[in-house]
Amino acid sequence: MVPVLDDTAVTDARAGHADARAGHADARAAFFAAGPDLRDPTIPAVDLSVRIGSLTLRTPVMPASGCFGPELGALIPVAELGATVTKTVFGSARGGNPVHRLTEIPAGMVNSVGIPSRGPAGYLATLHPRYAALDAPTIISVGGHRTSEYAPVVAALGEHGAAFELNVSCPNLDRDGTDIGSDPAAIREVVAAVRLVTEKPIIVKLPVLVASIAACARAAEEAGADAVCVANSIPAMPLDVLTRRPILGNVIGGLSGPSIKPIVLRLVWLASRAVQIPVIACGGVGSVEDALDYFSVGASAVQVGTASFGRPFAAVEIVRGLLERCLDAGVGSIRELLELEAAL
Amino acid sequence: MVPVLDDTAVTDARAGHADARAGHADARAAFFAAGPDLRDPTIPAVDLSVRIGSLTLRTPVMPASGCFGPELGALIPVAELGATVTKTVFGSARGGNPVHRLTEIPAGMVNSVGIPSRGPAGYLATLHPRYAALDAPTIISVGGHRTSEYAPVVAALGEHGAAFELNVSCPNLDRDGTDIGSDPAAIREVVAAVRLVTEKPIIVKLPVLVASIAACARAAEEAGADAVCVANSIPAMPLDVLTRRPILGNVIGGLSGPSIKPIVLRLVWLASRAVQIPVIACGGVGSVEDALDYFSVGASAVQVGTASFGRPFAAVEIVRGLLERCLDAGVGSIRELLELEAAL
Amino acid sequence: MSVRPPSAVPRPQPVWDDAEVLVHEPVGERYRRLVLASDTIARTAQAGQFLMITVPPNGGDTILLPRPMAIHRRRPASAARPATTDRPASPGTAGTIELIYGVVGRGTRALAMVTVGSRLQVTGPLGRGFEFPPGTRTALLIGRGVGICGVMGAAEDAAALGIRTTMVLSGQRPDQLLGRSDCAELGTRVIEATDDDGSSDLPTLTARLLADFDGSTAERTPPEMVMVCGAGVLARLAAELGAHWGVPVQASLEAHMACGLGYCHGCAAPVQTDPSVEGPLVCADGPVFAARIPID
Amino acid sequence: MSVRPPSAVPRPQPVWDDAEVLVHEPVGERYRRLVLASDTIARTAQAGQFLMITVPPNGGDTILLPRPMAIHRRRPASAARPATTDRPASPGTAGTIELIYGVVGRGTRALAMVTVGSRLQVTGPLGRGFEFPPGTRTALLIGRGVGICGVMGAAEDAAALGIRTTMVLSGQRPDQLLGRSDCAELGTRVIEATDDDGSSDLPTLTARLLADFDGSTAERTPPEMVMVCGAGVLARLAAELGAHWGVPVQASLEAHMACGLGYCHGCAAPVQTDPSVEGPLVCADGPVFAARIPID
Ligand SMILES: Cc1cc2nc3c(=O)[nH]c(=O)nc-3n(C[C@H](O)[C@H](O)[C@H](O)COP(=O)(O)OP(=O)(O)OC[C@H]3O[C@@H](n4cnc5c(N)ncnc54)[C@H](O)[C@@H]3O)c2cc1C
Ligand SMILES: Cc1cc2nc3c(=O)[nH]c(=O)nc-3n(C[C@H](O)[C@H](O)[C@H](O)COP(=O)(O)OP(=O)(O)OC[C@H]3O[C@@H](n4cnc5c(N)ncnc54)[C@H](O)[C@@H]3O)c2cc1C
Ligand SMILES: Cc1cc2nc3c(=O)[nH]c(=O)nc-3n(C[C@H](O)[C@H](O)[C@H](O)COP(=O)(O)O)c2cc1C
Ligand SMILES: Cc1cc2nc3c(=O)[nH]c(=O)nc-3n(C[C@H](O)[C@H](O)[C@H](O)COP(=O)(O)O)c2cc1C
Ligand code: FES
Ligand code: FES
Repeated sequence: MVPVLDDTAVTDARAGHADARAGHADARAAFFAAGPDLRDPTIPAVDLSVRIGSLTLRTPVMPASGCFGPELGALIPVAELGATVTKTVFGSARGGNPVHRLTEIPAGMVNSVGIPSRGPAGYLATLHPRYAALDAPTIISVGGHRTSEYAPVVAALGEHGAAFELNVSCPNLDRDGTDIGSDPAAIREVVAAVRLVTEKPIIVKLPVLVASIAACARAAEEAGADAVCVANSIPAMPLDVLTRRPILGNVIGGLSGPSIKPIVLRLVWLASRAVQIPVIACGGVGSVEDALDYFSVGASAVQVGTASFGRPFAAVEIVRGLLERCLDAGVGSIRELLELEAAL
Repeated sequence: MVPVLDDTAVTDARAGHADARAGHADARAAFFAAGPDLRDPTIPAVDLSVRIGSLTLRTPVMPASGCFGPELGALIPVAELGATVTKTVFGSARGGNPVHRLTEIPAGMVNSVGIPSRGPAGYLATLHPRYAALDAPTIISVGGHRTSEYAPVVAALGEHGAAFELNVSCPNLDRDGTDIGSDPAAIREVVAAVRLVTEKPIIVKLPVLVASIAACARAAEEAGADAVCVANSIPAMPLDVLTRRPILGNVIGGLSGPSIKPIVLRLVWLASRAVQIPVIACGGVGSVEDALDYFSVGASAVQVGTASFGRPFAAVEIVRGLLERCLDAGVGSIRELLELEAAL
Repeated sequence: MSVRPPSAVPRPQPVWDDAEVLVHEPVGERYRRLVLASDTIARTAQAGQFLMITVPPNGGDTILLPRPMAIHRRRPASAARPATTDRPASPGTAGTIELIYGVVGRGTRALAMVTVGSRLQVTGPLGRGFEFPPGTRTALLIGRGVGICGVMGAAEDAAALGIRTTMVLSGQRPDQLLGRSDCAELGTRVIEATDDDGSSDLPTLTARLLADFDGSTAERTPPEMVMVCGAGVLARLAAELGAHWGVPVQASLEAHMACGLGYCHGCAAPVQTDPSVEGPLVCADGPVFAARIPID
Repeated sequence: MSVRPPSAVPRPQPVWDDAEVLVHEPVGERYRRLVLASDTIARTAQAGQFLMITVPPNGGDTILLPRPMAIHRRRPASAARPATTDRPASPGTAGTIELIYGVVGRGTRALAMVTVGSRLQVTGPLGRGFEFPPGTRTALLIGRGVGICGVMGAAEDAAALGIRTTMVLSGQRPDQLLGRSDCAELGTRVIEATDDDGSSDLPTLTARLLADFDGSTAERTPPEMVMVCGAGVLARLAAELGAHWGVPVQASLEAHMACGLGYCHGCAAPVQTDPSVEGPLVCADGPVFAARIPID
């Protein structure tokens, strides 16, 4: 081939040192290109897949609800994730909470977005097609303020999505406003009703502030859930350091990020011992080490929330890190990797 | 007076620059000397006192249970505190948990001391006299693993101590091992039984992992408690970053320190709105700002736990800071100070 | 305040990039200038768009959320810059973007520690920026403090499009005003308004601008467009002037943000009328909105 | 391992102090030396006692729990030092304590940032240290790594009391051995035992010490006391030698600590026999215990 002095090269020569970079693609493009082809037969067999009921996920890493949008499809190779998870969809339209809706505090963030929603019809009309266009199964998160509100939403979403995640960290307006998910009986009602309207996998996402996570996880399992997700953000009340007034318009928001990890680790450990169905860990996962910590206490998959805001590629990095660890150790699965580690 | 060239001066002159310090008292002694005399009539009337049932505390700052010992009497001016609080006393002797019993993680510590106890008789024989010798009322913390176990301990402690703090963050062995304090009915039983055996103030110290802190606080109030303390440490499971094994001998421990403050702030706010009795805040208090944050959401007093280990004088510094703030603002109480702040 | 009707100009696809820090220096006492090498963003960013900057850990302190920052100046490397641009590229700055920020809290304090030669992760260009309707000939731009960075891109576009602009630079003291040299470079007329001499005072400034533009010479016809960055007093000023002159007003807003892309719903603007309908998202529907009513 | 019977010597009252950092420098590749001005502690500390050091924040990273550290050397300023002490005070070091520590985790990493001239908050002297029963004439001291700091105070006391001591300095490599110059200053005979040449290997070292002390000359009679710092292999060695020679063994242990004063119960030693009785507290009943059985 004859080298051609193209336009870019001319510009480079003219415009000084910074232009040396102009020819390079952005780091995002390089990240896309660096991804492993999980179907490449020359890669030794590492099986990262995980089953959630009838659904098999390619990899055990997915975003946390509310911390992902189809917008990310252009920024990260979504195909490397096990699934995408939507923001929670409610039965009726909701506007969400007043400003401020989020803030950062040391080792965590607190959000009181309040789950704005356009209802199932709005979701199907505007958001779902964009999720469906991504190369990963869509787990649709569903919420409600009465145990009776979940099944109609799932029914309305009908054949769309690959699985449903029931966000039961919502105040139960039929009772005293405590979370539906803090009451095993309410969890049972929700799951049993949803089970009647769908054969797709049901994941129940439990809250942190419960008397017994084991009892809540067992209630979900007994009522027919295919997995539990442990856990949601922890209700908290950040104050402005100067004015001492609540920062959030809603006064209270959910604390997420690194500072909740030791708390959620215990919950995942307890839940894993209480049920046979897979436990999906969610709370402060930002690195492959965090993921392995959760796998080591019994999780089958992890969700990445807060970490994605600062590092949109965090979840993909975790997938790649898991793969690399397995390849380096010469093992075929995360279980084997952990057994090897434990034997050291 | 004729100046006398004493021994110290001779030594100073001989032994080089470091000796210039030898004549100085240690910082502890200076701290003692710097304390305000709260009874000094020339100090404008600032009333920091707080009533817990029939007991009036000089100041609204006290240590958290397990984070104070009579050993501190020589290190800090205990007289400036509102009270001392003992480590929890159980009905029977307990050895506590295996090593490691504590570790530090970012923005918090996790302990699984497991509350070793020599029972009420052991407490009265060895520890209580040393508490009684301190110039502050002793609040005796009492624990149990059945709702029936608290009243006998309080009865056995009889006339000793100025008040009782009921630590209900203990697994209920009569039920499924969830905390007594996560069940309003169990709280009611405990408090009602203790009420029968003492007329001294009863403080109920509630756990964090409850479905409704308001319901728990109300249960305590209705059963006759004089105050609630919100809250205890949050169960967590720290893993060793290298080995991924649990750090604590007991696997699970209680997370305390700065990282739990936004979580406990919300609980104190909710509890303060739910009950008329005073709410004592406990969780991540280490500075006068932390204390004022809690006062601003409704607390009447604060307890200082984790912060005292690194800064044994933290609680006393908070008392002095509160006094100074009031004096600077020319107000007579913390309530007035906060009103002034809020008006800005 | 409302979302403007869709524009004919498509929005650039945001990317994230590990951009080299070329310049990082104080600007006066209160601000810092950051020049980053990112031709992709310099080339595609539209006036008034912003970045999300991932702040590196400051010692042991990890900053989780990226911080939104306006793109103060775009200096694309290649000829692929807007066809109308004919200003000379200063050597060594081509392929770069410039930001100016104030150190206000944990995140910006940590950002201030970043050293020249290191790399900063940025995502952008983001949001919907300022747009001049085709045929616009004159515009009034208004900025205060770091808000001046929010409208400087509009001054750049105006210069490239041959639109005559006046920029109100507002701040506490004259020595704290940003953007003087940028306006000089871009040929933007400047009106300074500061707190210390009362010239930024709302009635005073309004009267001055009205007198300035409602004069009788051709030079002094009212602007065909008002663009402002920031809520509060200046946005009210812009809205009042726009109403007085009967010209459209575009206002850039701020909000606490997590994703900057439109999916976290952290940044909804506080203009909900119906509690079941969310306000527009500052990051995706804005940060620039059509301002019809004064905003507080 | 057990708590020794009460001693006739009363324990000093601990204080906390804001001690000026006089020296803070690397010692070899792995350790750092810290000399603090605190005459109160230098004057009162007993051999084998320790301090709790409050570690200042490292950038944005706050260290909550103080870190326990042995007092490697005590250099009181005034004549109020133990009457038997007649070694000369090196000028400029009087009224000081010296610590040596390894950087292992968050706390010691932050400690390593402390600058000379700043002040460190320390609480001490704490715990029950090494004690020579009256009339002791000879002792064998054993330390490994920073554990050498745990027994150096006993070497100081021995020098002051005229007790003849031999100290085993153990470590991975000869260039990592601490305490050589201290032993030279104190007139303590040194036996080096390192991993690289196998001389720290348990059977090898045991044989060497037995040969060394069980020789026939008067110089070589068995020591009347064995003192060791650290659990594990060396404590086992000390216990075996003590049993062989029929002399008492004192061993200094470590534990995770919060208060260092005896009230938080974080540091109970893992020697519970009865589940209803707590093991002794390393901070208050120890760190030095009577070792009767080998400890793992
Ligand atoms: C579209 C847009 C463009 C911006 N452009 C600039 C600019 O060019 N120069 C500049 O100096 N500043 C700009 N800001 C404001 C800048 O983002 C904040 O000053 C910064 O986030 C403060 O972070 P902090 O950690 O230092 O402050 P902290 O108060 O400690 O932050 C706590 C939390 O609140 C958020 N927050 C606090 N103040 C603001 C604010 N004013 N706007 C948004 N979030 C806030 C932070 O992001 C963080 O999540 C812009 C904001 C937006 C939304
Ligand atoms: C009585 C006593 C005397 C000591 N003397 C010395 C000395 O002279 N020189 C020296 O280098 N080290 C000494 N140590 C050990 C020293 O305290 C630890 O190395 C230090 O606490 C580690 O802190 P980190 O934050 O760097 O490590 P990390 O592992 O990050 O600490 C996490 C937590 O575990 C605790 N921890 C970890 N390792 C130890 C340990 N070995 N002992 C006690 N707590 C630990 C820490 O205090 C902290 O609470 C002594 C320990 C004790 C109990
Ligand atoms: C901005 C934001 C929005 C969220 N929205 C939802 C939601 O709609 N539904 C839900 O179940 N959880 C929601 N969550 C909680 C997260 O899914 C996740 O459970 C929590 O953030 C803990 O994980 P992390 O520590 O990795 O962030 C949201 C969290 C954040 C930060
Ligand atoms: C070492 C340690 C021991 C504790 N022991 C007790 C106890 O015996 N009884 C109790 O009610 N709480 C105990 N606590 C909990 C504290 O009293 C307090 O509720 C908790 O630490 C939160 O406060 P903080 O963040 O200020 O530390 C203990 C905490 C620590 C750190
Ligand atoms: S910042 Fe996430 S939606 Fe705007
Ligand atoms: S460290 Fe607190 S009791 Fe020993």
